[in-house]
Amino acid sequence: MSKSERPNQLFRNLNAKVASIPMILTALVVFVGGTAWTVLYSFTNSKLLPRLNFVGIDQYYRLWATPRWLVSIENLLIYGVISLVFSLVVGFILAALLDQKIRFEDTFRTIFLYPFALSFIVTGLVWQWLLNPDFGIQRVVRDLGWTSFSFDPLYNSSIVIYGISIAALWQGTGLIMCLMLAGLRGIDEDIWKAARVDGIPMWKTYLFIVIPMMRPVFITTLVIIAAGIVKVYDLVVAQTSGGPGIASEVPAKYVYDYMFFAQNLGQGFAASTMMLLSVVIVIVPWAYLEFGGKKRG
Amino acid sequence: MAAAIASPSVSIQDLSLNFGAVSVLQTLNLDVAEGEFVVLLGPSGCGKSTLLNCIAGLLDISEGRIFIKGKNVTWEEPKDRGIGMVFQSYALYPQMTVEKNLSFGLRVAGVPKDEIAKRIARAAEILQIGPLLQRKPSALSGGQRQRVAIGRALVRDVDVFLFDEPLSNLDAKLRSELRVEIKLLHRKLENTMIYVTHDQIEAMTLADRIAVMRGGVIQQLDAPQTIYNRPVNRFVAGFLGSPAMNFIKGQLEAGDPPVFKADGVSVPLGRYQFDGEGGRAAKPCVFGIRPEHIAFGEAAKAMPFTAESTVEIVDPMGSDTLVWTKLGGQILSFRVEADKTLRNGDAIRIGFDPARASLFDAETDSRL
Amino acid sequence: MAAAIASPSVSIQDLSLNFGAVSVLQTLNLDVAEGEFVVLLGPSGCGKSTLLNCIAGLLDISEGRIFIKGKNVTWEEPKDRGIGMVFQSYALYPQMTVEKNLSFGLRVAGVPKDEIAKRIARAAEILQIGPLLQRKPSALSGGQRQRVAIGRALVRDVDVFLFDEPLSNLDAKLRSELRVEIKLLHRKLENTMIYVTHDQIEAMTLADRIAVMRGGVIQQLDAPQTIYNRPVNRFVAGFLGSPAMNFIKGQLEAGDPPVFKADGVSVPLGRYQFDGEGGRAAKPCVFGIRPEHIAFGEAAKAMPFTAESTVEIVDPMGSDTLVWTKLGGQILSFRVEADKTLRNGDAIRIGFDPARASLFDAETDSRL
Amino acid sequence: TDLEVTHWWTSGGEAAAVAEFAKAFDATGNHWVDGAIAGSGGTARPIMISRITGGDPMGATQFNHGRQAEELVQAGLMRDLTDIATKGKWTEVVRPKSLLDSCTIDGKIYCVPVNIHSWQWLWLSNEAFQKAGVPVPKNWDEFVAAAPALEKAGIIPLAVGGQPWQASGAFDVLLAAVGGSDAFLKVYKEKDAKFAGGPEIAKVFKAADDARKMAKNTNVQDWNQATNLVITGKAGGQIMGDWAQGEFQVAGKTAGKDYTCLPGLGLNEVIATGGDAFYFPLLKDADKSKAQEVLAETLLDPKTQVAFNLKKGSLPVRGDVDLNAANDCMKKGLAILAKGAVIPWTDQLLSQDSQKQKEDLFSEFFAKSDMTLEEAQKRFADIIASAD
Amino acid sequence: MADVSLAAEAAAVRSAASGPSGPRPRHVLSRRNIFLYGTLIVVALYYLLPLYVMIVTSLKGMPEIRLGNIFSPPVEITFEPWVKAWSQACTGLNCDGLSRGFWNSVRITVPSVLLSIAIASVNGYALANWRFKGADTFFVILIVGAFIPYQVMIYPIVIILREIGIYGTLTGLVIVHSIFGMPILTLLFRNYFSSMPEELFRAARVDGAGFWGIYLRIMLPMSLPIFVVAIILQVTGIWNDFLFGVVYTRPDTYPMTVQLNNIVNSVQGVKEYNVNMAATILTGLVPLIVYFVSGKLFVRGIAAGAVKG
Ligand SMILES: Nc1ncnc2c1ncn2[C@@H]1O[C@H](COP(=O)(O)OP(=O)(O)OP(=O)(O)O)[C@@H](O)[C@H]1O
Ligand SMILES: Nc1ncnc2c1ncn2[C@@H]1O[C@H](COP(=O)(O)OP(=O)(O)OP(=O)(O)O)[C@@H](O)[C@H]1O
Ligand SMILES: [Mg+2]
Ligand SMILES: [Mg+2]
Repeated sequence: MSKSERPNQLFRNLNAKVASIPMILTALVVFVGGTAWTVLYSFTNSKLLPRLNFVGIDQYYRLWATPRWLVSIENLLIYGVISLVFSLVVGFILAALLDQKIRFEDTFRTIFLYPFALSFIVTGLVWQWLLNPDFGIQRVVRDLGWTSFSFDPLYNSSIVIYGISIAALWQGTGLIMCLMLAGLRGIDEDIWKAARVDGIPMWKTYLFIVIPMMRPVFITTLVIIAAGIVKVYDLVVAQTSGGPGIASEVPAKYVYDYMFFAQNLGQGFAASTMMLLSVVIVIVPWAYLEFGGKKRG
Repeated sequence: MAAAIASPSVSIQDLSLNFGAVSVLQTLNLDVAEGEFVVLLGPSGCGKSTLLNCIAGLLDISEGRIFIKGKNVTWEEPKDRGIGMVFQSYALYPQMTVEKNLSFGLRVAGVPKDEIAKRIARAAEILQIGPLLQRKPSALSGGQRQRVAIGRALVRDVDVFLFDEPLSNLDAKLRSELRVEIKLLHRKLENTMIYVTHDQIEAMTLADRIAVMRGGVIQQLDAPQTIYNRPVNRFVAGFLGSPAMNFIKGQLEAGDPPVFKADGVSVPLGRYQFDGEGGRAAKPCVFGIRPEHIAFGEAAKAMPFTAESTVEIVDPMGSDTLVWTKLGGQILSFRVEADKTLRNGDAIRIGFDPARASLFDAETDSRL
Repeated sequence: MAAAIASPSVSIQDLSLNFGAVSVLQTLNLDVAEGEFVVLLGPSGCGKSTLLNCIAGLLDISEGRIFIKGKNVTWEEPKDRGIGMVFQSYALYPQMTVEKNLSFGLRVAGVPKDEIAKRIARAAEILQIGPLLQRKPSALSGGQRQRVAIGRALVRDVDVFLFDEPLSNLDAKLRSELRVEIKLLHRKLENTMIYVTHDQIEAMTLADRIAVMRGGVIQQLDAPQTIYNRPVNRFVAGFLGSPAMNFIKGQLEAGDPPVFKADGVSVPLGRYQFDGEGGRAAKPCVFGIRPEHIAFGEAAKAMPFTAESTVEIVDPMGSDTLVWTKLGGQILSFRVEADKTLRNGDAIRIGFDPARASLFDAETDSRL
Repeated sequence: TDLEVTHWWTSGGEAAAVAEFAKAFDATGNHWVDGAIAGSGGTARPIMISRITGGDPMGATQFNHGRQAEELVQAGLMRDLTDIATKGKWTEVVRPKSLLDSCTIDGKIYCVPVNIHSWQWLWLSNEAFQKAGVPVPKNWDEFVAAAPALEKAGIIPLAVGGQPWQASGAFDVLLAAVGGSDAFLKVYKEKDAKFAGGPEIAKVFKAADDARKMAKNTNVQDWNQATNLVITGKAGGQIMGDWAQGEFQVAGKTAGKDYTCLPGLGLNEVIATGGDAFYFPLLKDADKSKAQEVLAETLLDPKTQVAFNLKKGSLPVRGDVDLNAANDCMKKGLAILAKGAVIPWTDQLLSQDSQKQKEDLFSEFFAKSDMTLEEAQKRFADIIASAD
Repeated sequence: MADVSLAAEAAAVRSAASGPSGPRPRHVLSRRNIFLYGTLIVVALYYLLPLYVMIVTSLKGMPEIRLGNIFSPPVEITFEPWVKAWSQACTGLNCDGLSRGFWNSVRITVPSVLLSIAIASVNGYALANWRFKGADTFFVILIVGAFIPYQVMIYPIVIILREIGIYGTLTGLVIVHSIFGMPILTLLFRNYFSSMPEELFRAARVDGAGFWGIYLRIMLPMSLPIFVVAIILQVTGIWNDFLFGVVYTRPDTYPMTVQLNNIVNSVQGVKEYNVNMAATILTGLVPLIVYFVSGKLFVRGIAAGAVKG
């Protein structure tokens, strides 16, 4: 009878647990540990080096009184919505087009993907040129005779964040497309057949059958895009350095600038704690719904 | 074969299909009349699903044409062919509930809400899936999934239904119930049905005509009783019927009446209906007789042909018992009622009416 | 239920399983003897596949214990349980050829190469999949996939085989061939088999014992003939047999002999074997008689009970014909040979032996 | 002995300048292992700091002298150079003295200043003014007056690139030029917030407003793109440090003929002594420590100084060297230096934190034409108030 | 038999009536194709425009760049910027261009990509198929970790590496890459594996395969497309990484991006745009080649036909 006891939970799926040790260590030591460390030091006035010299919530107080931080948050929201929507939509459409058993699929795929391989340090410069009203696209169009044409998104404070998104999409959608393509390739042929017999138009098949089936892929994509959005930095630096003025500043740049240029770690940590806090508030409940509970996601 | 149908609902002409080097269907012809129920029967891998897929327009054919309702649909999209289909692999939309699975095609077609609800309710009732409507396919058992797949075809209002083994995963009770439902449905809707099955009872009870296929070729297309009683060749004869037809190899001897001879037995064929005159010539042949056409004991005495034999094996099968014996040195089985008590080694008398037998050329395997 | 088996090969004790709120198996007990062949029968969705999955260790059970070969394997890994399994959904590895699919388990177990080749050759021969060995599952027909799935279990040398509807997608001919093969294999290997099927012939011919399930509970576990002839309740009676048993509602009247009465009919039950004494008390009950136990015409006259009736529907089914008539105002079907010519409206005489009938309490549905 | 030296001098001229150090150091029998990391200090500094705090320090490293390395010193990670300084009589040779002050913490010297970079220059395109038909201005005020003419000729009067440090630097230059050295020191050294919010500084903001208006059509980011506008005559002028001269040279322009340079904007001819310095992390290895000493001496060696600064385009930190090879503008600078008209630069006076806040403010100010002077000045005063 | 020929005759009569027959024709210029390829080509142009500018610029001399139109083709084609970028540009004193760090980059990228993908795919597999208590919690932490800006973690990681004593080594760097790749990759694999039919996993368990057996022999071959995506992500990320490469190693193992950064990022001094462009394209070539080669592994419908239902 004693054998009927559930065996020690620790040893069930032992292999899986052993295999997960790197993940567990990373999660606990690096992410939890690192985050705790960051949060702790955000209450200090650390400058160049982290020092435990507590100043309460001064850093936060200053943070929220800084116009640049407020602008950054606003920009992040705009940029986030734009790049989320467009990279998902464009990425998926491209993947769907490539999935039509077309010729030269490899070539097209590589073309859409190559920007991802190029460092943004320089491609940012190219986009800066292309969007420059004096010698970029605007000039070309004007030279063609349309003299009132105006297209200077990087040099106009009110739309600069949209301008930055143009290059962001150029660089990022290729990867999204690949992810989507991988997802599309996992779908059973018979489902397509069933939908064809049911008389469901192609786009509806994608929208109502295939996309929901690709839910896990979309979640992955969503997280990748969202993480990219929250961390966006290079893109802005390379194109506008946050300008004109502070019109295209973003939170990650604020963090970086204050940690390393301003040598005010405390302020940088406070800003990154705020970023993390908002991420946690959004992600944790969602992640538990998505990944916890049910047997299979 | 029946005469050509005047205005067939589905007409397949010289259809061929290859998967790369593998040729699956070969210049296949099939006419299905308006409102007819045709069952495709054939061994696993003979191309039944492939044929259905071709009719549905889901596979690009290599040659030939397909007409539905007199319209050449060879190059049409599946949705424009007016068909509904049940897939052997179900192909349910995994993320939709059962209800959504059923209603999706209708909603896309713009059928009004209450009409959809009505049709779903009806299908759910027929298929006994009412309580499952809100579940997703992954939370269903195999049979439940199959029923949903049938339901998805049923709710569609189309001229031609294609069913690929729709009942294979269901229990006998449900199967016979659904069989009746499908039959009734067919009577009511009067639509054309092409139905793949492995179950002979299904084939026999449902079909107006049965097409027996083998290796991508239709061997015989006829009414169930004809196929059962007058199979055109040995393959068809052997394929239908369970337990299978007994075959006894021997020699056809010309004469009046011609006689079938095998090791120690000679069966006069006066009552046998030959297929034309040519068949009467002497030649090696195979004599086929179904187990249920063999009488035993008292009943055997009344038969035109009788013989003595001994019981070799007794195989109870529930409602009846299969008894194995020998005739002409070759194995023979016949069916008796389950309560007849027979033992191995019992001496018995068997008999049959040669009119119910089938005679095949030993070389070409075709009916004599 | 049979007495506890001394050293069961598979023993399931108080097994319960829930999917969230849905309770699929409820305190289920099942002992399977060493080398026994147990068939699970039951309506679609009753939990047969779930039970197999629990035995295999693929689902975490909610309560209870599972022993295999006397060892508590409740928490063991599937691979440590010494089982082979055929899945209802085939579950072939899509990226491997048929051959690789078959050899995978053996290669994992480190069986020598030539031994693997031998076993595969044998399985391929039995299952007639020799020419398919180098194909991938996606290039196979439904039945071919199923055969590969069976082959994958066959090649393994294990004590317990779990088969989940292994023959459902095969044609009758192949099915009966494979049925024989499985039976032979079982005789030869003498391993324990637990086999889910919908096919009653399969169940009757293969099983040492049949477990009839319903809603996650085993209703009856007994030898096939017992289940068929003496079902413990109305569900089991109705579930087995095709065409299904006839049920006539009426009243049991005490007396010696007790009598069953329904609208205008009274059947003396002198020859009926009651389950204990309690059953003899007067109460509403249901009288069940199988179609094949109803005699007709001349034969009917010899029966202990006879009645006059008229033919309502005639349903030819190939080897026999099903005739529908009425008894006590309720529908009754019986089987006659296919060549008997009956027409709707014909007046006929039917009869049966009450000893072969089953009587159920109208309230509890259990056998009297 | 191998000694790894990290720095962020990677462009052509800078690298050539570093090569001079390396050559001199190698000549002492040691070996200079180059650890160049490009980008501004923002890229390089976290790397250097990580290396030092991660327990894998390099032999020597560049910082802007001033307050950047303060904490590393306080944490005891840097080497005290006082002995070497005393031996080399640095206090006497290094000029101006403020340079060494910034290396001194608690009376000990921790770094070796190697050059002086000054910000106070207005670079003007002679060609642009010719086109506009006005004479080349001699000071800021004339320049402002000439702006409308330039604009009419389709020329951007003042080029200010989009990077924040350019706007902020331009303001500081204006502060020293328009406000005067005292005002500059009062604001940045004494951090007198009240003064910063007061009327004198308001004048500076007025000038900054002029600059903002003149610069509003600049559509470039990088400072050298802005310089390029001046070189090609598309812009009238640019406020930029002495490193801009390199661009003119590469483009084959001659000072005086093609372009004009006005130190201190022609108003207040002072030079701010920003620049670079080398720090030496504390090493355990005795050999390397020895090599550090040698390197420190080499860096300040007169010959090395000349060779280095000529290539770098900056001014040497020693007064006792001979710089005949210097060009026009550089000589102007040297002369001012010799007069002692120097002020410390913001690097030395303000923490990086305050600097950054200032950058944010001025880049916003220059980009947003609707930001009022009052608001800008108020925020400026706030920054000064909280500055350290 | 007579009937058969009759039917055949009837068929022959009807087939004389014209109508489509045989395989569905594929019109090269069908509406669908025009739309499909049209869209693809237009989009491809948008993607290629910056590349065009980069290539054109990299083939011009500096004076031409200073004056000219960014779209105009080079008047005088020069490959000097390419040569310079590859073998002459200086990192401080070492003037051997990108070639200097190339092998370092390879030595960093190969093990980092392999290790990070190996760890993450195993994690994803364990999470999708072998769920154990608490696994989800760690996973959620990991996902949140994906949102932390790298820069914030620099110091804590320095401390950790210092404490284990692998600061400044290649091993340390490989571990750092694996750590930062882990959140996204684990998510990628977990979600992909969990969309695979569970029956396959069950069948393999019954077949006696253990944790690793199933992973290596069943899951891995079925998930080629997602491995391609992972490879694309990691090769690009690690090859182009600059921050970690320089913070966590020593100068003698600096990757080539350090040189790229040096060429591109000099704040004070002349910007050689042509060399910058050439250097960027050169640096991007390795990931590009990886994309193209691994793209072949995007096999169509791998799971098709595996399972019924
Ligand atoms: N994941 C699940 N969540 C909820 N319910 C489930 C799940 N899987 C199965 N079920 C339900 O459990 C019951 C038993 O399923 P099971 O697959 O064991 O049936 P079965 O007896 O094998 O039926 P069939 O003969 O149709 O294959 C069914 O009613 C099914 O709907
Ligand atoms: N994609 C493919 N490539 C090559 N051969 C294929 C492919 N699909 C099917 N086949 C082969 O074509 C033949 C016909 O297949 P089909 O699915 O039509 O058989 P079926 O009659 O439906 O059999 P079942 O009753 O077993 O479902 C089979 O022999 C099968 O192996
Ligand atoms: Mg099939
Ligand atoms: Mg099942």
